[in-house]
Amino acid sequence: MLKVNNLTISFTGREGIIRAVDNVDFSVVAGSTTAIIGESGSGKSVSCYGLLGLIPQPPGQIESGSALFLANDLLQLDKHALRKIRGRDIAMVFQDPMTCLNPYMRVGAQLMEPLRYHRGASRSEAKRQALDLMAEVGIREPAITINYYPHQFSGGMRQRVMIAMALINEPRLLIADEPTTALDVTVQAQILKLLCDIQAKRDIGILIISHDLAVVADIADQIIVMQEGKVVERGDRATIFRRPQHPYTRKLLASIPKGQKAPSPISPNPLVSVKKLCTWFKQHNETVKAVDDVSFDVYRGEVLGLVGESGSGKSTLGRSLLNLVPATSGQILFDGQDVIALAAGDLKSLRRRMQIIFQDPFASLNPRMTVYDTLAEPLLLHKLETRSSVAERVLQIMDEVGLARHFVRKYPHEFSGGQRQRIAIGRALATRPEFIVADEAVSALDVTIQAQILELMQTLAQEHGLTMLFISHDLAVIRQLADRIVVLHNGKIVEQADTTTLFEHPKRDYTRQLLEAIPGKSLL
Amino acid sequence: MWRFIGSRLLQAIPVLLVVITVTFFLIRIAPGGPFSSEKAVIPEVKAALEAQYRLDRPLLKQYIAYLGDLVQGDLGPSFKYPGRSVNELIAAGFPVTAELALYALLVALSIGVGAGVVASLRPNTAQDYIPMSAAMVGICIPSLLLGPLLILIFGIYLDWLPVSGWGDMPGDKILPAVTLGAVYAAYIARLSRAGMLEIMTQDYIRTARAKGMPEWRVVVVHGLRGGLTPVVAFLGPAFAGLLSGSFVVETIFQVPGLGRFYVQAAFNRDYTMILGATVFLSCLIVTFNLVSDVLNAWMNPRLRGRLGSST
Amino acid sequence: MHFGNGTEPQGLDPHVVTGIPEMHVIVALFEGLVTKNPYTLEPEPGVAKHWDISEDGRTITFYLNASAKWSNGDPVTAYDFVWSWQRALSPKMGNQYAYMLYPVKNAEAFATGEITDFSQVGVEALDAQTLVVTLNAPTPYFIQLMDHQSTYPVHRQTIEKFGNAFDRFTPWTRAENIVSNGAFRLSDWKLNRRIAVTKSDTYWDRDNVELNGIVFYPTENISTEERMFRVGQLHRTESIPLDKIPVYRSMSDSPYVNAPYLGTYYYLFNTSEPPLDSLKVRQALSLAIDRKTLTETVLHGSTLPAYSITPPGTLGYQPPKVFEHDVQRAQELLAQAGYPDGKGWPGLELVYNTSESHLKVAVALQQMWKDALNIDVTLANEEWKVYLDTVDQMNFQMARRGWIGDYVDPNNFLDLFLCEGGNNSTGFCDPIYDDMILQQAPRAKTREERYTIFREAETRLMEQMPIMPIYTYTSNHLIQPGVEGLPSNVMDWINFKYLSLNRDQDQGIAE
Amino acid sequence: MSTVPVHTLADAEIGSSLWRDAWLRLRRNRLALAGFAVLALFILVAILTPWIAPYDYAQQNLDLGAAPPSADHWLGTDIFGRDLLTQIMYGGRISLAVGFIATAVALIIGVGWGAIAGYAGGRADAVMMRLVDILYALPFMIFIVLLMVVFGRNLLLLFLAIGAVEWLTMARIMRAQVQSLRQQEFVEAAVSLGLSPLVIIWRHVIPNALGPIIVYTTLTIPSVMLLEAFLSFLGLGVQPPETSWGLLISFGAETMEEYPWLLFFPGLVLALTLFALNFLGDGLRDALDVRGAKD
Repeated sequence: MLKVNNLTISFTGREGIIRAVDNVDFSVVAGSTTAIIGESGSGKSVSCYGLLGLIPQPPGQIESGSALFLANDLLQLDKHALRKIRGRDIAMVFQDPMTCLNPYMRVGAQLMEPLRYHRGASRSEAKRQALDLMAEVGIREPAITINYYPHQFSGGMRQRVMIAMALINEPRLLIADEPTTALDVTVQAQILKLLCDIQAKRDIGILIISHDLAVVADIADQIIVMQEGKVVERGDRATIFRRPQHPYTRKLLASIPKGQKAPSPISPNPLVSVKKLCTWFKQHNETVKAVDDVSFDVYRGEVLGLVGESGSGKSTLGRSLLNLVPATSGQILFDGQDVIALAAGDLKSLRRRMQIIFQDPFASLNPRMTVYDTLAEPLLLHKLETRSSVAERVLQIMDEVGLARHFVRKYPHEFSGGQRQRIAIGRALATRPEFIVADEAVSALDVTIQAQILELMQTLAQEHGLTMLFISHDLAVIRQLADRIVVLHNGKIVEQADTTTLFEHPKRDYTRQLLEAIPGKSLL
Repeated sequence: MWRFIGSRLLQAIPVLLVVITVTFFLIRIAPGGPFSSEKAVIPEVKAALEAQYRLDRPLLKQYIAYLGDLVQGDLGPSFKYPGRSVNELIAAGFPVTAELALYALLVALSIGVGAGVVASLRPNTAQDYIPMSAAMVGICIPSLLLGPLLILIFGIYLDWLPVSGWGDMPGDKILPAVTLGAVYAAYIARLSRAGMLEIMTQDYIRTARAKGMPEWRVVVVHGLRGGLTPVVAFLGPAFAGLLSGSFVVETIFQVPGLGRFYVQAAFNRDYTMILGATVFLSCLIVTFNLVSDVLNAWMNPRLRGRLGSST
Repeated sequence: MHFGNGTEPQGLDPHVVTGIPEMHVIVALFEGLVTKNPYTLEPEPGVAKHWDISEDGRTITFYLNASAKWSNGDPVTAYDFVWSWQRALSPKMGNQYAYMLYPVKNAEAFATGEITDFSQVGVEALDAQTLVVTLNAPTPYFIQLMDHQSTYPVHRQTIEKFGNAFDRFTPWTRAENIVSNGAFRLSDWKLNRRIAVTKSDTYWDRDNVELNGIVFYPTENISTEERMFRVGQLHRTESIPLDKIPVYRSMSDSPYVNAPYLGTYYYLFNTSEPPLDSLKVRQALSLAIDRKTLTETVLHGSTLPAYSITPPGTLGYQPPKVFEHDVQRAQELLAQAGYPDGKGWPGLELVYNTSESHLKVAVALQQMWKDALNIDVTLANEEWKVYLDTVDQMNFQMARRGWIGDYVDPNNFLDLFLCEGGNNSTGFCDPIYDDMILQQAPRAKTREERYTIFREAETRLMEQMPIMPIYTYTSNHLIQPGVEGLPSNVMDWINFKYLSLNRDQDQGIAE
Repeated sequence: MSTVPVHTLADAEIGSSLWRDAWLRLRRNRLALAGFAVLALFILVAILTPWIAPYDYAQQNLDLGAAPPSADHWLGTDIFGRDLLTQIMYGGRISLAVGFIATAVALIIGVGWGAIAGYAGGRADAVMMRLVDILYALPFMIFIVLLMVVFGRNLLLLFLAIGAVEWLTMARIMRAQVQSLRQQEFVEAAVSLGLSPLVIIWRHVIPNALGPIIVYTTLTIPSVMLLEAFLSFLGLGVQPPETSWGLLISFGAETMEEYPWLLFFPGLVLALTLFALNFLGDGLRDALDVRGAKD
């Protein structure tokens, strides 16, 4: 149905011409799924956008290639003809359903728009179809929700809207670009299932793009692995997973989080003790109980995993522990001192001993400070180094977190996501803290990078004898790292057990659901 | 929503009270009184005048009396125009100024949004530079200069439009509106350009394109709404600014608006009129900032529910 | 007739308002006992058909025109005048022009509250058509005052209907309320926009009124008014930016009309403080400036050089000229005062209120002093009310000032500088001068004798130089061709009765 | 609140890097450099004016009057026969000083006030911003007249008066910026490091909020120059024979039909300043935006 040959796309930037896509071939057969796998920057998205004329030209430039779709070469079509195909015969689903839906338009209008525009459907006709389709993709009460704005939906529902919107013109080919990356694991599983169902029902071709082999393990027929703009390996699912040829493919497979941390001896005395903690917010004149009556201990030297889906209050809990978000009631004892009741001066000295690593390594670094500034700031603040000795210490930290020393004068934006997270880790470690809260510290990263960062954190935790609260929505990741796990749901603790027990004998339904949703179980 | 509006209005009360108090005493300290004139005033006459306007009482008593009247909506008699109350002067001037400001705002919006959007579509090309340079000049060319220039060109040399007046001759409202709107057109152009530039890189614009929407629809239906949010936020302060800043244009074009009354009052030390106009304009500014915030929230569905919690 | 009228009138109550724009409208709406011929400025009958002056000059009897009517049809009577004058003089009114009636016996005492019984004031209605006025002393210019707005009659019933008769702020002058007795009646008054008057059908001399109506436009901005005139929105304006004068003057069939005006522009010297306490310094300053160059270049000939406080030709009065432009003499005087070639000059500040022409004069003079005397004079402009305060409290060294005559008589200028003069503001006080003005001049038998005393007094004044006259005002008008009956006169007095529009030449100004 | 002295952090090595990098980037931006060159030239001329001006600025030639540009007077003369070029040169001394100093006053107060209000939030924010509202509402003219009466007239007062008005908008812009920055994780990270609020504002918030402030500043400077003319009419500001660009333009506007050069040349100089400032401001904003430098 779609056959792409010799596709080469380049971008003209300040550093000269960069070949983002280099001589790439792939095809999609009706009724089957082709997956393109690669890290960010591997050119996987660009090659798909290029087909549909969605890359800005300039700086982009399609140098060569052909893309036959239903007897038309997409690359030869003029803008107008291409636009007719977009949204009618080829539809797209994007990564982040929050930013990809127009926040200013009701979802109904957005759904109906392609139908009205491409097929000239009447308003009532379009609305009827939209309602049907919303029901089909599993949106409850479409008659009401059709008048909602995107922000009124949860992430998963939004992605269903996106899929409905893509399907509304009954396209022949659906391109899904990282359709589940921004979603919780349980939702991810549902969306993947939805895509499978639709394909079975409508017999359409799906081209799915992802950085995570585990995600596509259950649905892809054909897999294409891309690295630095080139296709390094291709083959059917079984071949790729069973007999990977290329080292890069093997690396991708190896990166899928699996295995479990070897149990380590745990000291009996807690470093952090949380007692009846409540953190409530006022919103819309209602009280949101983000953290509701939570009690647990973190023992010295252990890694405590905190798992929960978005909205479970896990991030608020992490921030409350460091007094970044004021707690409403309860006690947080850090080494015997109550963090909530401390005076500002004492708090400052305590802050040296407890640090946090955030999810988004871009947002958590001051964009206008170099690595040097970022790392030196805590050292000088807490008078751990003098101004003459600080430079040497900064370089040492960079060594520790695996950053080349010559990066010292660079700004965050000049680094990749993984490197940025290394800076953030370096900053957190600079004060030689005893306790670290890692809030979804690897969730924004590609799987390969995620694996590296997890390894780094594990190593550092051991070297420095750190106590860590590791927050994640991804049980597979937590299993790799944590000694014990706390499951949080709607601000309350659902279950709390050591890792082995939790995975093998989950007590609660909710925990079981989470375990079910771990992708790529077939691989394990 | 209503609670939000209510709390904002409640917050405005102390602001207004301070404004009134400070203004009241400020103008009394300022040199020159309402009755000083080039020909020396005989002391007896001056005393008689001051008695009629309660100026002979202690300042504090005057202040309390003023507040008392104010609560009843009475802004007092004008010093400069005997026989006219300040309420009456404001009632005469404000509709004109409001009309002028409204037209100016329309001019500013149509020129500003047009230029800003056009410029944003092809950034860093002539299509961007030319309207934006014009906007920059627009920001800095004072009405004092633009007004007479427009009059000379359109009123005198071309003889297309009247050189002054308001509602007396057809077309006499065009030049004042354009002159007053020009500065704001320039600001709006810059705001809408920046807003559109940001919005047009959003993911949902890509979605719209992926849906095969024609470019005009992408810009107008999907882009404009979000791209103009900063403009909407600016509208309240802008309208308030237009109302209180229309004096120069009103003078140049002989428009019988509130701005002229206000500035004349300041020059004449027409105490009650200065106070009355200040109070009135403050109320308007509070109102328009509020309207602008509500409008902004209304434009942005994500904010609609949140009005209750923000201040 | 479309009339450019400067600022918005404060009001239209003849006993309250003071400004020239107000006067223009009031003159169209009301009429006093006497009016003036705009060509000769000689008194002409107004409400009074004729009048007698007694032998001793202290009693004047006015005989009123029986056909003089208010705009509601009521006759204008002598009783109206008595009541109106009581109102004009009443302290509660705060009438700043009450002093116009001070020549009347006991008027001043009543106005200052010394007496409260108005019947003691020297005005009395013998019957509806006869008004007898008793004066303190013979006052030759008294008849002239009878066309001043503060002597105008107002309609008692109307005023009392809309409020307290002696309040300043009764709304009786609104278009829908007003009753007036002049050639026109108020038909429309939109604040800051226009005041329209239409020909009155009750006015006694209505057959001689040519205009159907007049529209007065208030405009603060002189450039705006000039532009309105240029595109034909106005028939007449007094607003001409200085630099436009040469342009208009050079036009063929020029609308520009320029004539002497009863006003003098001068600088006040604060004689109570150094360095201006020194007569020689004052003289040096005055002699050093070249008034002729100033008026011809900077002011484009719109004014005339002045060497005295009284404008020349005030009903035949010729002021003395005791000095002239003499740089050498000025330098000598300055050297004698202790500042040879400006050495040791302590500096001097000139205060003026913000205005384009004041600024230009000041800048030009500043440089003249620098060139001629090598002394620095700094300028300080002040906002109008601040300036008034400064001058009133004599909180200055040198200040700009102008005086426009209220009536055509040297007395109106010379009594400024009496020791107790409210507008003296110089610290100048000369008992002999006071005696000449207050005692000798009023007793003079003839006009010539009186003028001689004035001339002596003025010579005395200019020799002591508490002020430095700079120029004599002229009236500057732009008048569209086709407007007739608008002659120039030293009072810039308009009598709307005489006005007419020549339809042929009037190029289509929309009515 | 424990305050870390800023200087311990503003280590020459560390603190300078953003600014040094910005300067390096600025040097590569031609338009910005051109703007900078024009401003530098104007400032240089302004400083040297007493020595290089072709005429004495006060020297009149009343007989010459207003004359169009000629070989003797390159830009013509005003109605007093004074050389316009000289007037513009001397006017620049005043206007540039007023423009830059008054704007700097506004900048310091406005940025500080807005940043503190926005960062503190809650009640402090409400009170501080209501104060701004109040100052917005007061009759400006009366305020100026009073200032003059109380303090007399001098140039310093002029800077203060203008600064006192212009900082209000600066504060509002800054506050809006800070409010959105305050939510950012890197600010939270700074809190978790134990930095005091003032240091966080100074090191983490203000550098990231400078973009709109710089743009607004470049627009404020020319309008301040024009505002100076208005204040001069009220009596605060320069007195003749001294002059400023704002005054020259105001007077020029009065006679634009008769003596167009009296408006054209001062207007041209102001427009040049405006464009130079704008290019420099945009360049500075881009230079400080380290992120934009790469793509």
